[in-house]
Amino acid sequence: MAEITNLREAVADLVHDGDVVALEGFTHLIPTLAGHEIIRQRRRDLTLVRMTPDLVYDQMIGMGTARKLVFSWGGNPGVGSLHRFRDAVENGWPAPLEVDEHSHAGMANRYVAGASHLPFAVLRGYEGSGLAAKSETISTVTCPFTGEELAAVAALNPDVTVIHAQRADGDGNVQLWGILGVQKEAVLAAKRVLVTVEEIVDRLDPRPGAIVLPAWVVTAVARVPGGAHPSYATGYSVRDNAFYSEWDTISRDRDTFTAWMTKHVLEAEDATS
Amino acid sequence: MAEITNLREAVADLVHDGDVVALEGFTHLIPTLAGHEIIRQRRRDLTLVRMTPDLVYDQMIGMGTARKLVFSWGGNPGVGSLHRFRDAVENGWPAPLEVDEHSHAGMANRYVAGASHLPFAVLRGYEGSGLAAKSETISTVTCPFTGEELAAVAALNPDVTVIHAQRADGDGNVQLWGILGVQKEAVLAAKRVLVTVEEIVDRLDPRPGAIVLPAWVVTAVARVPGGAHPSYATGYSVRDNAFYSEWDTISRDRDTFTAWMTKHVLEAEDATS
Amino acid sequence: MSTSTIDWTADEMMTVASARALAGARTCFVGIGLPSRAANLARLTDNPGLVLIYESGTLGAKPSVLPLSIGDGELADTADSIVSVPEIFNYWLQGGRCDVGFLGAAQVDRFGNLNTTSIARGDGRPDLRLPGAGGAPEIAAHAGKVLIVVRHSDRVFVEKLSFITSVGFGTGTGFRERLGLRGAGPTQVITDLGILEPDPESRELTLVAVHPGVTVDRVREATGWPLKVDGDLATTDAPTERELTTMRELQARTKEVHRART
Amino acid sequence: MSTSTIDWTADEMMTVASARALAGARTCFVGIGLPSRAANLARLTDNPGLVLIYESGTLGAKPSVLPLSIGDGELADTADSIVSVPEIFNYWLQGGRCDVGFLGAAQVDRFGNLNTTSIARGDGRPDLRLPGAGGAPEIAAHAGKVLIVVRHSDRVFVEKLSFITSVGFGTGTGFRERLGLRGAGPTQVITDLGILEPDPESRELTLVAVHPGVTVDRVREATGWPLKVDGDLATTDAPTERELTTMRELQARTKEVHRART
Repeated sequence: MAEITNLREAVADLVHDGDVVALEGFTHLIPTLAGHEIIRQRRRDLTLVRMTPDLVYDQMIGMGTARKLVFSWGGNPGVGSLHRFRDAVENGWPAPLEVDEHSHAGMANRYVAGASHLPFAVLRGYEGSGLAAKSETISTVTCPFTGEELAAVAALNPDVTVIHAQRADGDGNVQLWGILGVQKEAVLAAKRVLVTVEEIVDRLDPRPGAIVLPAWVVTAVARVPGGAHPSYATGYSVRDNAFYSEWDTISRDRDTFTAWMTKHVLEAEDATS
Repeated sequence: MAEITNLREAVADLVHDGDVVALEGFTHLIPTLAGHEIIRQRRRDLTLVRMTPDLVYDQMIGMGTARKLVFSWGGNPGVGSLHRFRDAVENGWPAPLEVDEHSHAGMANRYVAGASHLPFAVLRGYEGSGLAAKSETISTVTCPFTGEELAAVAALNPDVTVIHAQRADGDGNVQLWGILGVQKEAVLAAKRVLVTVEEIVDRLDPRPGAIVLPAWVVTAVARVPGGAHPSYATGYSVRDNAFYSEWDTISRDRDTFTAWMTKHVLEAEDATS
Repeated sequence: MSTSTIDWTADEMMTVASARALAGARTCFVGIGLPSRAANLARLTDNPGLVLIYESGTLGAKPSVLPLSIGDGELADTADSIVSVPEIFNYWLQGGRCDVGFLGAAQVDRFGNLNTTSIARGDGRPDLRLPGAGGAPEIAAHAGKVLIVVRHSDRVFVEKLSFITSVGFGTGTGFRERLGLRGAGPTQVITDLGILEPDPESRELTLVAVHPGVTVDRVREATGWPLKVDGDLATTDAPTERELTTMRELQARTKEVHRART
Repeated sequence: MSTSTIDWTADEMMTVASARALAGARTCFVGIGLPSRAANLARLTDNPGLVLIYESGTLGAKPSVLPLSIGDGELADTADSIVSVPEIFNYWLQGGRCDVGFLGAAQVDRFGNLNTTSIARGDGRPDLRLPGAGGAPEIAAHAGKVLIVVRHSDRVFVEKLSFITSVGFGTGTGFRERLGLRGAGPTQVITDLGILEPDPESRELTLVAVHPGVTVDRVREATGWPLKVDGDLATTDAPTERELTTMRELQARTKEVHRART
């Protein structure tokens, strides 16, 4: 059953140096503050996994948390580049960043295979794309019925998956709604699961479009209101589009970035502990 | 876009002799009255597909509608045997019935492959079971990453899928909730789709646990209140458990069965046209 | 346990023993019928936190009456979450989220293999057609362990299955390992006469307990192969009053609700 | 069409031409940015029934303002249905439910292949890192047809891609057929200068229309390979007043809402 704890202890317990860590959330419900706590606790050599690495991964990469990135689209949505990600890949700053690069369809199916305890998933994908030749987690498989050749992608099973959700109850059952992305698969594929939530309630009232992740597939729940900012939590906040634009300026320069991170992350109180 | 029509015309248009037809519904929302209309219209040589053939398939088989059954569990839930199914398999009455027999996991994944436009699906299944040797739609595939051998099942793509749902709007968007079974997959795997509904409403209010099938994946919608009986439609009816028990008596004997079907199906008015 | 002063039937003893076998389990993938009755009794007695998973996609169902089908409204209405049938099999069963799989069967052999497909009747008569596999082959393979509950007779406990629908220990030692199966296989077969467990070495089902009043000879007569008996043969504790009362109330509620609804 | 008497920009012409290209389409799998702007303009003008599908899982989104990200709340709030990301790619895109895929790109070659991964800069400088593939490789493969919208320059329209992220017509005739791709591939590339279409035989992108006031030479200068020009070169109809007004109102609403929210 899920333990109700605080973010600092949850990260200390569940995220270790060298782990394969997925902070998932497709534009919506991105667990930003959990990423900040991982930075504050100076985790190193993480393999960061995520379909759409955005600001929080730019921050983690720029702060030297990651050794490798497994992803399918790494940009600042609606704005442009992730400058820290680019700097790491192009110039090895602050450290070289290995990449394993996929399409969205490939990444999504890698999580599906992981959640299904299968070693791989089959899709029609990567046809004619240069991606297949670049990745050891893309291969092919032949249909035993038709003889067709299809793409195969290796299962993803993170050591830890972290997601942000709207609510949990006191037992640690988690409820989320709105755009759900690949969170359920990322949770069920993981060995350990940390969920940050906007609030903890007595009872999870049924809601249209909501799913419930039972407490027994969640390792720890921490209350972190606003934990998705500048992403959002439907019913609690709206996307801070202005901050996504500002990030372009903050992150473009190494010193500006470092100063901002020092002030806003390293020296920030963990509001939740 | 879905055409709003009546059951008689929909079956006349969409279900043809020799078709592969799936009437899906996992205990809940079984499209019984659509099956009766198929019987009344004297369709022949159908390949009937369904995870859990129950009373309506017993009726269709007993009335000589089917040439073949593709399934994973063919019983009267909570009661016992399907006598018409057994009589067809054991004694060839009223006609021999070919079977392609799977496990639930295999059937579910066959629909998933069909909905995904893949020729097959991978699962860990049928290990040590005699089923694999009996079916041409079960094979194996080797993981290109780990070398593990896994089960493969051939995709299912029915000519027609028929489901029963709670509601549709005037455009033919369909809403269903409660136990959803494999209906979404069966719909998306099919070439043509008929949905019978309890009611047609102006607007599909969001509801907890509900999914919406957009009108553009549905061929025809027909209003058939009570169309799932003796199965049920959450929010509209409860399961008629007594009828499931009665069916055991009705169906045990060929003559009793035929008399019942003549009176209650062949000579019944199509209440919906 | 305080033994009940009231009478009980062999079927009741079987259900009580089955419910007890779920002590400590967190999640149970439940078949309809006897398994569902036992799992709900466990939830209402010693294992209130037991999560029931039905193949209709209901996670954490807490029915107040026994469902007659695997997809009764009662299961959906009381579930923590309802997921699709592909999801329940792929993410939750195959994904390794079910500690216990609870199955019935028409035939069981000495290695806990199950037949629910067809039974040879001989004399040129056609095979008797059974409902088929349902979820059982993958429950038998993937659940952390498997419990089997069946009424004891030599028509059920047979020397050789007419068909292997779901695998137990196959041909014995090492069989599951060679197939790479994740789950531990059938750890107990609970009947109306006693309890069988696989021998740790040979994996052959062995009588480890008889229910009160049942003799070993009676169990042997009802078993279609020469049944091995454990050296430390136990006698099952009789149902307690609480177990009996809870079970009977559950069944009375079930009967009443199902009568009222139809 | 009645030509507008008000001025318009090349970017506006591009968006209007892109929206017109969606006439008759039922479902469109939409990339964020220029494709999303054009698809929403189509929905607000000539194709009100157009179903917009975003890779965040929103089916039938009807945003009143343009989303800034692929997963804005506005898309979820106005969708007919929200499905998971695995589902949107497996059942809806790969399943063949998207008539049109609408893409942008950093580089396009003469066969409509797209690069969104990285760009070689030469001089020993490291490759310029782009965001990557996202949904594009499978949109390019599976959508019934693909529309591409990009601003025209010889940095975009290049002789040779630094990397093939998403395939158009590969090396030309027969390439898609050999790969067994379901979709027809890029049927139009719409830019701020004109419209290119694949030659029916060679599949090489050919200039079939220039926007009002644009010369062929100007398009050639902005294209990194010797551009072929169709014998029946057309001139695009200028934006109508309705198209311009609708687009500008949409953008004004967008600006206002996004300012108000932050």
